[in-house]
Amino acid sequence: MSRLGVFVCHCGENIGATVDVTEVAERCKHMSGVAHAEDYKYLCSNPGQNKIKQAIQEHQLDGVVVAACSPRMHEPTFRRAVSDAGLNAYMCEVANLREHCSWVHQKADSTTEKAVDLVRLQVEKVKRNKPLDTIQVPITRSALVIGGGIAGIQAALDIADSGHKVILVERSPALGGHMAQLSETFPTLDCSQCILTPRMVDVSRHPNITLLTYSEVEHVDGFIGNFKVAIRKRARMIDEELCTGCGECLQKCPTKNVIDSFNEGLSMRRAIYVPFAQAVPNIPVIDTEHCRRYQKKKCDRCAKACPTKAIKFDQKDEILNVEVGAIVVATGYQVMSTDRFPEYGYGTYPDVITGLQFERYASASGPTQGVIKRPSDGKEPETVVFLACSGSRDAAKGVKYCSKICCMYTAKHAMLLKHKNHNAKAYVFYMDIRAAGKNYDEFVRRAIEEDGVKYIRGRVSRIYEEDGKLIVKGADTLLGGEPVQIKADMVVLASAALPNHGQGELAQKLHVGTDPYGFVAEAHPKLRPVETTSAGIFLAGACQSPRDIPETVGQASAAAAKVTALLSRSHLAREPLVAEVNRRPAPEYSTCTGCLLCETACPYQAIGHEDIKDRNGNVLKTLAKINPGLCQGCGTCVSLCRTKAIDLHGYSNEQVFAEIMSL
Amino acid sequence: MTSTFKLSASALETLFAALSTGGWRILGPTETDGRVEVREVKNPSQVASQYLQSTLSAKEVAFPKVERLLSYKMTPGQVELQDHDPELQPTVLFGARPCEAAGFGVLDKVFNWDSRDKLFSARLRQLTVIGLSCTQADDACFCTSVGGGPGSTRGSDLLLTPLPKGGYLAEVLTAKGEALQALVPAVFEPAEGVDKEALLAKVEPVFDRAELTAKLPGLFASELWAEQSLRCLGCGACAFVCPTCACFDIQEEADTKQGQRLRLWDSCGLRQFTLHASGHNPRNVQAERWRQRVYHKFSYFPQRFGEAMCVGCGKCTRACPVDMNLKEHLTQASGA
Amino acid sequence: MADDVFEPKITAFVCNWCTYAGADLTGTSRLKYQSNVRIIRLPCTGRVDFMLIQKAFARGSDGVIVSGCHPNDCHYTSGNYHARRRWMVFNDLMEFMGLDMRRITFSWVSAAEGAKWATLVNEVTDHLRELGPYTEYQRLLNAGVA
Amino acid sequence: MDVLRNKARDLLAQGQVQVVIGYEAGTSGARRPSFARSEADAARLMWDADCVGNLAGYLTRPEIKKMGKAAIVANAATLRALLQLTAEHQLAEGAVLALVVTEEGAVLELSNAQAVTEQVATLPSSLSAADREKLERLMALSREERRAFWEQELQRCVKCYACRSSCPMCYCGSCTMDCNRPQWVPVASHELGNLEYHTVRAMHLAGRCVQCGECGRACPVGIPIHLLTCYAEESVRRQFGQPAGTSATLNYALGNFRPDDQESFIR
Repeated sequence: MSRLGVFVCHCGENIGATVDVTEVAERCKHMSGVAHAEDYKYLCSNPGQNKIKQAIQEHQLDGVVVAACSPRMHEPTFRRAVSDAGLNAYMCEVANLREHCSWVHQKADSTTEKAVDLVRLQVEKVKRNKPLDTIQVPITRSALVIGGGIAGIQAALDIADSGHKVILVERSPALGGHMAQLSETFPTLDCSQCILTPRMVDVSRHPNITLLTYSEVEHVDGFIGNFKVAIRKRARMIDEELCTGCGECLQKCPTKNVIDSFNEGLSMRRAIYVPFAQAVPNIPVIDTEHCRRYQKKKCDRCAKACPTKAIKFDQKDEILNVEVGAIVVATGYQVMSTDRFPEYGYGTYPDVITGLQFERYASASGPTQGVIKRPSDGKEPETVVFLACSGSRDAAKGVKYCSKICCMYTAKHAMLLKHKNHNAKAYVFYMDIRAAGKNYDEFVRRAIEEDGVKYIRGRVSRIYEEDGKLIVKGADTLLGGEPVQIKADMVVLASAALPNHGQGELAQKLHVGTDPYGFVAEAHPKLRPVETTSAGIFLAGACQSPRDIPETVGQASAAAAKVTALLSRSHLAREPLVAEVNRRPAPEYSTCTGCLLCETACPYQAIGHEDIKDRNGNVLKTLAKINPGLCQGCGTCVSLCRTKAIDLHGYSNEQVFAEIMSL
Repeated sequence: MTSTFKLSASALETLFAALSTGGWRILGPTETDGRVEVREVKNPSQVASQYLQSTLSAKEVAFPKVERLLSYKMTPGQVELQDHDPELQPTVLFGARPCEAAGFGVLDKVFNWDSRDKLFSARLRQLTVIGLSCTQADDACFCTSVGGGPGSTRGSDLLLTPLPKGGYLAEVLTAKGEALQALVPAVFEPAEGVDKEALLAKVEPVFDRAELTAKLPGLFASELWAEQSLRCLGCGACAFVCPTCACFDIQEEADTKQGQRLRLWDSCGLRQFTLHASGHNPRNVQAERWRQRVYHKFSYFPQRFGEAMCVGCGKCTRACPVDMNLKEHLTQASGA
Repeated sequence: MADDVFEPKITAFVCNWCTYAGADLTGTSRLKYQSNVRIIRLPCTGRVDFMLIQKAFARGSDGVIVSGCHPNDCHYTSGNYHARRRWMVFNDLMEFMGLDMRRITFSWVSAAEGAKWATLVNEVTDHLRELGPYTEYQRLLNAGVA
Repeated sequence: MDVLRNKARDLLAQGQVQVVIGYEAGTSGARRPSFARSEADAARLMWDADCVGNLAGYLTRPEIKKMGKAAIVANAATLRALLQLTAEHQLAEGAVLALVVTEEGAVLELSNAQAVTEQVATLPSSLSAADREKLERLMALSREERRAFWEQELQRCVKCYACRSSCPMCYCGSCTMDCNRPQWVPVASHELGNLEYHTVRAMHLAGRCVQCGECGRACPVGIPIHLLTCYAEESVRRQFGQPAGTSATLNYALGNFRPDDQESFIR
């Protein structure tokens, strides 16, 4: 027979005004197994918690039901109190009398009746609770960072600085991500490369960081503290040890017409290339899809030119198997390309470009050395129209969300144009100006007031070409929808930021959730913004949703802090609310039949199998086995199991059954 | 006390009408979709005419498949306990085959060998059995090997034997039978010179029950049982259709406020029947469970009560999904 | 509750992360709904064995609500998808067995849908009140016991 | 038939198998399971249109497993059950030799899952025309009529578990019905206990039932319970397109999902 204590909270007037709390406590005294029941004004307060602790001692209670606010609020508080009093923390359940009763019903007998029912439910449950111990999972004290943009760089540096080993995997041949492509950054207009390059160099020199560029995550197994990751290190065809980065090979390559993606297609590169001058690592890559050696089976000019014989044409992809305790996803974003906009010519007008392309023109290291030119004829444009919200906030044709960074960079672009060509005219079509952030609004005001950028509130309905000009037709909604027509030399689309290509596949490999747009989902939008739905996997930067550099860096440091906290211990304590396969005496061993139908149902691949063997090693029975480190306690396997061999601690069959039976 | 009469074909109508008027419940074999079941009937036309055996036995009448023994209610501080005392109606079981009728006697021995089983006895007390002799039999039948016969009077209060030209030969066998006769004395016409034996089905004895009983202790370790039971599925069909199987389980169905204790049919053929809480099962394989079934019926029970716990009705054989033929298996054992 | 109005008994099986939290939000938002429902908290709709629904009816529930995270929003990434499949078959089988499926409401209520929860409970309660007690099932509870 | 007997005799004589599970003449005129372990036993084996029982259930029994390697005279249902049992890790791949008697009277030896899979692929639908018609007739009824039908039928159940015992997929050593902590389903065969039992059984066979109808044949009181499991399996096939008993690789519809599974009842 249990000796349970029931503690009913008034929560001031919150529960007390609607539910007859004293009556509830009185009724609880008569429930079978209840040894003590009382009510109190605020149980979550220190005196309230002390009352619980005292009662546990005084009445030798072996289980506690706290009838108060939602367990999502104070369950940990009360479990701690119970544990302080010497009971197992999991011998405590919370009946939700506030959110599920007093706040949602009128004062009535039926409401008090419901409160009694809700307590009885938990009384019956807690009778079947079992003391549980936290699960200790050993931790591999190193981390993997996926993505070598500013988010990944910052996260890797912070983790490495705290003394843990980091493997930084970048898909492209060099670090830097989109930030390396940018010209100057808002709101300070400092040069992006100038502030980024030192960070990239720090990464390459950091003794705790293993940098794997031109590499991708192939497969992920395991769980928090114990991930096993296979990384495909793609063949660069260059021996990284031998290469000195002298660049001799680059000059000799006869293939010069490969579209340069770093320059957003605005220039051409060779088949052997370094993405940009300051690239880290400064080691070229042979693009075998375009290299004559691979396409036509001849040419070895680069190899001949190489003074250190670093070029290895027969290099193969390598699979590196690494073990890490934590993973940071920092895979960034991509922008919606111009061909997604039918009304702007479906990408057929060369002078309609994206913001990122504009960045490359404006960049001193870009294809035009910082002179803004237009793609069609290389002339410097006099009139440039910037279209904010190209594809963003457009449920019909684009994406529903605000891409967040466009307002600011559009102002910056217009400003840069004016700075580089004082006579140029800059027009910005916008829906709203979203410039919340330190010095952001000031920045936009500066563009308008000091640099004379013309802001027109309205959307552009159509762009077409006429006499070498782009005719931009729109309406000024501030002037009552008056039609506006601008003859422009160039149009820059602040096109929507999208999840990076390949992110869906990566999310699947990592078993992390994504939102409906495909961005990586955070564990909680407010309270756990840098954690994913999978324990031990964190996120940073625009892979979560579009964001600017300061926010990205801040978040990367936050993720790094989470990782550091995780890796600072040798073992991880996890909530023991996990599923387990039962054991029975021989000859049954378990009611599990080993059908393993549960295996595919587990969202975490936590179910494997084990053999029960006799002394001579003969297999007597094969059972499903649940890895408590991987199991997250969803219970999907439990409800699937025909022999009821799997049960879930904290929500066991007996507990749930008793709850139903108490109604 | 046997006295023999003749009943005309229409006499049953009169009897049924009188029973209904007298507040009796009449149960009889009915046939729907080829399935013969014992159900409540109002007049003889509802009774199945040409049938060999009902699938389930009539034992339900005295030993229901689910029966409440007691119930209780819990209120703060106390438990209110209530013995189950069903309101029983005087009942006539019409058309019980002689083997089935004999079954009640076997059950009575089990339920009442020392302390009397209140519920079973109460139900039996209310029961009057009108037996119906068999004019046909099938391969599964072996009543004559276990002390019965197609016209056996054992267990019947009134036994009817169909006459070739309609009507019945009626044997009033007990006081309960006499009470029936007293209800409609006019329809009981004198009968003389009817050769009952000639009217009955022929069921040849296939083994000697006493010899078998004597032999079984020596066969306990025989491979025979494992051989016979290889195809046995381990279900409870044989026991649940059996007129003499009396094993039951007691289950409590309860919640936080109330509960009831139920008596349910059980079967030694089921693995769980002997499963201990420790996980040990003294009858761990089907061979042992099959042997138990045979031994209980033909060794242990006869040693104790002097007769087999089997009436040779063959229901188990007919019900078995894999043709575990009791007659065949017993014949084998006799010859072993 | 007036004596002459039938008050249905409703059992709700909800997941901890969406519907339970959504029902919390109903409370925090002080939205009112009828008090007939009793919530049983489970980690995930994936944990909802169809036998739980069966048992709720066996306990005399007039209606059952099963609710969890919207597709794609499962805290455990796919528990609700598994649950959905199970319900699809269960629903179909129950139809075939002639059970009254108006008595079971499956729904997705997110942690942000406090108002939806209130509306859902009110609608289900009103509907069940209209349907009356689930006598068809409750008759079974003592049927077949001699 | 002689071809089968000879084949069985040879297999036993050469020690390729230690038991041939097949059919023999029963006492009631029907066929019953037979276990030939010697050359003499092989002469009892039979094959004809009456060999309808699904024998695959015997393969998972400890008594039979102890005998050694088994060959099984397999009709279509037995073959399907073989595949499903292999998929559910109850039979090791290649552990059983399936003997299929062709219409021409020849005996095919199917020694591995692939051979069985290919053979099954040539077979017509697993749901018999008669059962399909029964399902359709029931579905054409009103809900209340269906309820009345099943209520009438299920109240007759005595919970002898012949259905469970005869089902090749009910191999679980400890069934949900045997679970008493908690007692999910009442042990009693009262109406609630029966309804719950048969619902659970049908749900547990959804996506696993090979539609052999063995449970319906086994029922001593003649309840067409196989219609429940057959329907549950049909429901899975219709909604998810994953038929049981067609592959030795596990493809359990209720252990999988598609994000775009289409339902019409979730609010």
